[in-house]
Amino acid sequence: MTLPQTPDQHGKGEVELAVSLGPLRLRHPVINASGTFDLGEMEAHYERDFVADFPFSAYVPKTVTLEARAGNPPPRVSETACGMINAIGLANPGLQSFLNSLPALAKLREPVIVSVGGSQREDYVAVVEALEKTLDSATKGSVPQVAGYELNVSCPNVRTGCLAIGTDPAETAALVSAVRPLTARLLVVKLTPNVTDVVVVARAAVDAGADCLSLVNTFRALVVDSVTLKPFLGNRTGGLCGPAIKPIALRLVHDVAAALPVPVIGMGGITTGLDALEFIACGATAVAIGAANFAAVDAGERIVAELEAELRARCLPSVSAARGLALPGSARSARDA
Amino acid sequence: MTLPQTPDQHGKGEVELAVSLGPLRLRHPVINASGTFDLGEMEAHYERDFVADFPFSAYVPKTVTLEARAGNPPPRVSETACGMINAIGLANPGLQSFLNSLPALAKLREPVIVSVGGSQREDYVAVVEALEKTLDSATKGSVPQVAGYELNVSCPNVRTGCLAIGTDPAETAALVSAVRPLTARLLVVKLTPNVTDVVVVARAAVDAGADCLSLVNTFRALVVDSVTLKPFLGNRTGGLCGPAIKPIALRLVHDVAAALPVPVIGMGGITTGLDALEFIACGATAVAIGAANFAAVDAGERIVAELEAELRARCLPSVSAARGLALPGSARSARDA
Amino acid sequence: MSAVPAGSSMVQKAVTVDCRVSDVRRHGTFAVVSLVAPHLARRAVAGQFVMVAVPRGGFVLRRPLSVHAVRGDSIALLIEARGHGSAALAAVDVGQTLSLAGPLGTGFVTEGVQSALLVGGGIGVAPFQMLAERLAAAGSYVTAAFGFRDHRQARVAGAFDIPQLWVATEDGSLGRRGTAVELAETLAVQPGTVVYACGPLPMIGAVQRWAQSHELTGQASLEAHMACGSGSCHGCVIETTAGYLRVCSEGPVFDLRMVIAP
Amino acid sequence: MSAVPAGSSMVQKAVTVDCRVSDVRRHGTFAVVSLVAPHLARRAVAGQFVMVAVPRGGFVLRRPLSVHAVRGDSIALLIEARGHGSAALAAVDVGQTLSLAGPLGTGFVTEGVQSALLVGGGIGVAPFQMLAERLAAAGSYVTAAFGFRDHRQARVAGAFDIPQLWVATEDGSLGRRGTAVELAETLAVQPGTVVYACGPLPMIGAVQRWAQSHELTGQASLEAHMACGSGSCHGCVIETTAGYLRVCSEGPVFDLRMVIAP
Ligand SMILES: Cc1cc2nc3c(=O)[nH]c(=O)nc-3n(C[C@H](O)[C@H](O)[C@H](O)COP(=O)(O)OP(=O)(O)OC[C@H]3O[C@@H](n4cnc5c(N)ncnc54)[C@H](O)[C@@H]3O)c2cc1C
Ligand SMILES: Cc1cc2nc3c(=O)[nH]c(=O)nc-3n(C[C@H](O)[C@H](O)[C@H](O)COP(=O)(O)OP(=O)(O)OC[C@H]3O[C@@H](n4cnc5c(N)ncnc54)[C@H](O)[C@@H]3O)c2cc1C
Ligand SMILES: Cc1cc2nc3c(=O)[nH]c(=O)nc-3n(C[C@H](O)[C@H](O)[C@H](O)COP(=O)(O)O)c2cc1C
Ligand SMILES: Cc1cc2nc3c(=O)[nH]c(=O)nc-3n(C[C@H](O)[C@H](O)[C@H](O)COP(=O)(O)O)c2cc1C
Ligand code: FES
Ligand code: FES
Repeated sequence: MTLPQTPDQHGKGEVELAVSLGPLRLRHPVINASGTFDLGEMEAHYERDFVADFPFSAYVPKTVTLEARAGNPPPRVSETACGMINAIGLANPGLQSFLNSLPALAKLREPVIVSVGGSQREDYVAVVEALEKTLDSATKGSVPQVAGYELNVSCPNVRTGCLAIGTDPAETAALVSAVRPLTARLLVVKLTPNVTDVVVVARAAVDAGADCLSLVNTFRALVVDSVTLKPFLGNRTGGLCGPAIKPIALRLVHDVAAALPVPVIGMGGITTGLDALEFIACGATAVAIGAANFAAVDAGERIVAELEAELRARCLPSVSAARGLALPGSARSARDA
Repeated sequence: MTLPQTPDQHGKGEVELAVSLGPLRLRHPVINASGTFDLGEMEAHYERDFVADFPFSAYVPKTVTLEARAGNPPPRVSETACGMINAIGLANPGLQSFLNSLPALAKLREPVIVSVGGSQREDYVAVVEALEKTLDSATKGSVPQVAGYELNVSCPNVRTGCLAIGTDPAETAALVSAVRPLTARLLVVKLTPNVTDVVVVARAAVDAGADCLSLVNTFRALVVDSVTLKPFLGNRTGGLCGPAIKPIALRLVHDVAAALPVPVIGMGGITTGLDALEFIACGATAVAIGAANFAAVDAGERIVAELEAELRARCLPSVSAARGLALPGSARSARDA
Repeated sequence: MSAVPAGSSMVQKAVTVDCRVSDVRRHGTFAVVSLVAPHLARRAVAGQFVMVAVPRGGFVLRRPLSVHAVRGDSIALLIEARGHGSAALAAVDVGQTLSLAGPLGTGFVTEGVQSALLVGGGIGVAPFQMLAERLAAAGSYVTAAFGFRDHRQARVAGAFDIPQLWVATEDGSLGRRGTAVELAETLAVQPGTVVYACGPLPMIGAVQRWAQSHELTGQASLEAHMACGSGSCHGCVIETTAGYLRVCSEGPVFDLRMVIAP
Repeated sequence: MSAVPAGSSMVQKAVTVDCRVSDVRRHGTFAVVSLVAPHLARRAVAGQFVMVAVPRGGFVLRRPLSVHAVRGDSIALLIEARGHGSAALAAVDVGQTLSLAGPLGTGFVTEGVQSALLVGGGIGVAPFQMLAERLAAAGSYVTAAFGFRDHRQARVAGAFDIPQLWVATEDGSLGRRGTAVELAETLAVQPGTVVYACGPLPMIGAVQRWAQSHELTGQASLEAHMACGSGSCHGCVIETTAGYLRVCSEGPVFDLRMVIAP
């Protein structure tokens, strides 16, 4: 891990952190992963003004479903070796409550990417339609800048839909085809790692009109209660995330970025700027921070600062210069920079 | 994790550790995972007499292929968060050399399960045929007790065959059908976790005549070289194992054991007796120790001792009494014991 | 989700601070860890908790720990080594630094309480030192009934300085034989006494039934596995009469009647 | 695999032992860690290594470290904090215990060497203290040429006690400017001198070319990532003229001519 320590040779000049997710310009590549950073709650609990001083370059709220969902029975989370497992079950107050909360986000300077979930195609369609209608009719400044949607077809913790869609290329394509005509905004599809070949599903999504892919969602997993020897989580199984899964997530991002021409949002176990850089080297345009937000409320800005330092230490002038260095076609190496 | 500390109530009486893998009786449920414990090398390097004092209840040598394989270019291993990645590429001296090495194992009191790999069906067939012939014609005591075969259709580190077989239920069935008539010995199929639905492949193997299933092999993964930002391993990708993957492996073992009537050998990140017990609760009849052998040469016997202590602490009289407690049908809990 | 804040509403917002361990006292498997944390000492309400980073590799989540006591610029945590994380936390030494986020959660309501009965089991007793002091300072008459498994676990009582503190053990190896609730039963309880309960869910259930039969109101502090500790993840819910509520933000202190216990 | 043992064949078999840290000396980013390990002290041959468990959570593999020196019942390890694992190892304190497995691997051949030249770069110099002593004890005349990046890295030379020790730095900030090989070039080397090389692969390549041009034979100790450290896993191979060979068991010491270096 030792880089040449010659501070005189680098450290000079600006490092360009801005990236483009299709038409969407982000001031840096680090966004939050859905379900792991609730802006309203962070504002309510912490002294810091997270709206005025938002650490991420885009805000992805918790997945919204048409109806309110109470979620799965507890326990819902547990720690594992270098990871954590959750079975929240898409607990959320539902579409109407989300629409009501939009004005509270109006002051946010960063774009919002709305994560949408559901048990069936029609649910996703209903949520996107309702949002489009609300946004179109809203007076300027009364709602945040909603830049796009992330279709969550990969939550392993709900019994119907979601993962059943995301593991099936045809279902995924049908969903994207249904949503695509409803909006001109950025359409992201969030992929599951629980498949034999992620590229098949990714390609189906892109062919059906997705602008961007995000991955990975969590890995279906199980924790045994050490006292009773029964499944520990109320939902029996849950989804594994955190540093434990990073090597698998990197491989999946690498495979998708190598195969498809759309921008990729990479995630899975990122806790440092170097982790973020690794995803970028594997072809990610942006990266998302999930479980690391639980370990530290300032994870976002720390990772951005570290990423900048890592680029600087390698004499890489921009995030783009690092992008894809680990992909099959790339002859370049960070050593040449 | 706190169990009632009332040493007076338990700790008495014998705990039955023996288990049956079909016709094969094992003195305890802990075996080694292929490729992680080479008996000849352990004997050569360590003072201890591993043949006379073998820690596992069965010996699974490194996967044998028809021809010798040099393996993948280095680097081949790297550590990850609570895990490790390898891309050995089934480096092994080939069938003939394996046959020559059999007499050296003759003194081993424990049964041997020969792990067989290959790029195509015919390779597996040739290896099993040759072994059957050699074993049938060997004079008693001149070879070890070969109790069965483990068909490795799940190595992610070879370009052809193997994983391509194991991710395809039809290919898996065809392979098992081809090997089944050749031997009366225990036929184990080692499954890959890199599939959308492991039960589909598992069922194909069982329907085609497999006696037993073992899982998991490693997860396809990638490590980025932090200096060059290129893939670190010589083979670009490798297979992730170790504690990091344990929750996913438990879920897969749980799913297979719940769906199919054959015994399962569970593995993936086991480093303690409690880990082993968790796999048994998820339906495993035996468990295999992989990467933990690297952390400590005495991992095997420590895990057996810990497993016994964990059973005792829960007043469970035998391994069988713990088996399947976490499966859907099981109403019992270790608390009732 | 219709959030029904049942405990004292959050007065002060949380911060993340690195705090120096200034003192460690061990009582059996428990450790009282004092930390220099002026900010938290000023802000915390009894019953609130801090999310503490485990000072060892391999851990990804912080652990919620109640504020056990406030002493000038310092706060004390009372930690029982239960699993790997708490074992690492209970093993810290003077001079080390821990990262704390807090204060978080609702606290106990202590205003206008004439007589208070604190019923705790096992590590559940942790917040009661601070609670007893705050209640006493507000003029309440405070009695505490602590229940433990055995004399070994009961050693944690040594970490407390509450004048009217009674102890029971299930095996009778120290104090009265029985549970915390059975112990409470033996105490003369004035009408209007407010019951404060903290411990495993079955114990809370027993307190709930006992309080109801004596027509006493009460507050219960609950435990749950947490990820964020601040309302983001919905990981820490428990079942209440108002549906699933988050222990970290709608709790940990709930109206005793809301709790659904086995 | 046709194993061609190139270094001294393993004389004694390995054991796993818990060893107490009896002394730690720090030289810049390097630490010399002494451990009470009578068994290893008796058995180890210069050039052999031990597999050391990282004394912190989250690590699954041991780290290979050369035996730097033997002093009575103790052995010393010279550790550079490079990645997370070595950083944790270099941070140990006196009184802590480390788990060591060893001695492992082939050692350097020291018999019948009249004159020896030790060429090392960076942390590659670690085994040379023990080697120099064993050579000297066997009657060899020993010269050492160490190359470092800069004066900071060169501080590790302070951990050595070799009479004829020359140091170069690439930036000239300490000793001669240049590489270890360029430094060796300036030394008067007798015919028949045996070259011992240890360091990064490109440096080994340079030593190889230089030795060849001077018609000197030599031995090189190589590095590789290891999992088992004892031949089981085939994880640590390097490319040699005899194909892939395992650094842990066919090495780490190889005939200098066998190494295929860039
Ligand atoms: C609001 C609040 C305040 C708290 N205050 C205190 C306090 O002041 N002092 C204190 O010592 N503790 C307190 N706790 C509890 C404390 O946070 C946990 O006990 C601590 O996190 C234990 O974590 P661990 O890492 O040691 O154990 P883990 O390994 O995480 O397990 C801890 C406990 O969790 C349960 N658990 C986790 N995983 C499993 C599993 N697979 N099977 C079965 N059980 C499992 C078990 O009960 C186990 O004992 C509090 C908790 C909450 C919610
Ligand atoms: C036979 C032998 C003897 C040795 N003797 C010594 C000794 O005496 N003293 C000593 O200090 N060291 C010695 N080493 C090296 C030592 O084992 C390693 O430097 C040490 O394991 C570093 O591990 P780490 O955990 O700090 O770093 P890791 O985090 O494992 O990385 C260590 C090094 O590995 C490489 N690396 C690992 N992963 C990556 C990645 N993703 N990208 C890029 N590079 C990577 C880099 O070179 C990095 O500096 C020896 C090695 C061998 C094989
Ligand atoms: C508690 C929790 C809740 C989550 N909720 C959602 C969600 O609502 N929608 C979604 O798309 N992903 C959800 N995820 C998955 C994360 O967005 C992310 O894909 C995953 O955690 C991997 O990233 P990480 O390893 O950085 O956590 C959730 C993850 C966690 C831990
Ligand atoms: C270095 C290494 C080599 C392996 N070689 C083989 C092999 O030859 N055949 C095989 O079936 N599995 C092989 N495996 C996989 C293991 O047998 C096991 O399935 C996997 O490591 C998961 O278990 P663990 O987490 O306990 O290591 C290998 C694993 C490692 C780490
Ligand atoms: S712990 Fe995240 S909501 Fe309570
Ligand atoms: S490290 Fe396993 S063979 Fe060398």
